[in-house]
Amino acid sequence: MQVLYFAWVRERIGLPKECVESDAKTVSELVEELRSRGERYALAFADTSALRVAVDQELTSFDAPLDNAREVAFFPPMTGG
Amino acid sequence: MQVLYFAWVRERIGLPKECVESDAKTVSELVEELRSRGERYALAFADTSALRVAVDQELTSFDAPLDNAREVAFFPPMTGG
Amino acid sequence: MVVRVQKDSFDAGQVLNEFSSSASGSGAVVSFTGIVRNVAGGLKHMEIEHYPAMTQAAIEAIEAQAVSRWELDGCLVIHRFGKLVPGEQIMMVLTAARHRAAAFEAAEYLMDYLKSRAPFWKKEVTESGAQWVEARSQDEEALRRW
Amino acid sequence: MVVRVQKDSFDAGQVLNEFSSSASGSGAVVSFTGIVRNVAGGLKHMEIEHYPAMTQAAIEAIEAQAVSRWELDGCLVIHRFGKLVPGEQIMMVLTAARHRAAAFEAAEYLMDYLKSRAPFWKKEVTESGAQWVEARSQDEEALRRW
Repeated sequence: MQVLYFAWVRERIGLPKECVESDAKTVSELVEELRSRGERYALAFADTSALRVAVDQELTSFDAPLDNAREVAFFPPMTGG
Repeated sequence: MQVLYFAWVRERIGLPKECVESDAKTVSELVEELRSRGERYALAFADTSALRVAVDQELTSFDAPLDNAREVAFFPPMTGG
Repeated sequence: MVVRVQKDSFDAGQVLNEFSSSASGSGAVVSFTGIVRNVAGGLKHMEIEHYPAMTQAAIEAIEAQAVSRWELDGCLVIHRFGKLVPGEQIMMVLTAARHRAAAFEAAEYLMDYLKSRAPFWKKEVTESGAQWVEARSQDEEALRRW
Repeated sequence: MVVRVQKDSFDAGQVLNEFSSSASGSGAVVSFTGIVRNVAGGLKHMEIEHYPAMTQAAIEAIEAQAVSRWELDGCLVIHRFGKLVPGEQIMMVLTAARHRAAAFEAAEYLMDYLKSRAPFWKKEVTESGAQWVEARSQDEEALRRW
């Protein structure tokens, strides 16, 4: 699947998106796998309560199933308007 | 004092303003005097709950004193905006 | 705090742009434009009567209340009188503030008070005759929230 | 129901006039314009990042909610991304309805949801560095009233 990062999540991880092979069943499981990729990831995902997630462009929660998700995006709370 | 009429009050009475000599102490006393001027006035002032009054260009109530008022205006509830 | 009571039409877009430019430093600008709607039976035109000696001061007093309740960087009211046809703009309220809540609340406050406390009266002229618009009880009730 | 997500600036006054013309029959048009404010320390510019694949659909979903809750004759959202300097317009929301209450409420609803549910992130660049704007707790709380 494609994993996208925005705002300071993108900056901490150091890239805007990447292709990730994963058998994670939920967003949380995917986060666990990403954390193990190294310090930058561990730092970016240190506190998921400060993060938001969208699966296939729909806002959802960290316990959401991934099913056949093609795109998962992580970002801080939005500050539009 | 000058007495002004607006909207349907003006139309019922048939004039926009007139000079009135009166010793009325309150707006209500002035209304009583005006009612006695004839059918048009009696009709216009039949139900004061349907009317609003301004004394010297300030909205007020029918029991307000007239003191040395120079201008009293009667009109229906406003419909601006 | 500006009030314009006028017979002539105005360009709402131009008013908005000029207002926004003058309220520099604001993060939020809210505008309300009131437009003559058609009515059942077909409106030929609307006539707006007002009380010239009182109108300007009455609107200024409403604006002063708004300015005392919210931190505004600017506030403008335009209200027309005379003969207006459907589609024409009757009036406009603009507010500017640092944040959106103040700008929205002040604009609604101004509208609520203009509706029921500024000395204007509307008359609708249709094919079948003319009649004065009656004040709506909701408009009086709207004042209670402030 | 129109959504424009764009890098380019826009003329708020022209947008308002075109919107009002297209929403004929409405008695009430409300507009909100968001403007880049200066900040303590001096803002050089602001950078707005967004999630292109999601933004349009997310705003359309917010508009659809507004349209289902209020009887609107029209609704338009413009939101910019990229680099903006103080005084520039970031975004605009417009609503048209028969009566003012619906137009005001729908505009506030749209703003509240755009603030916290549309995928935009603001970064402020000052002389002393750059930092991401943090979401305000009031903005999250504002959603509870709906």
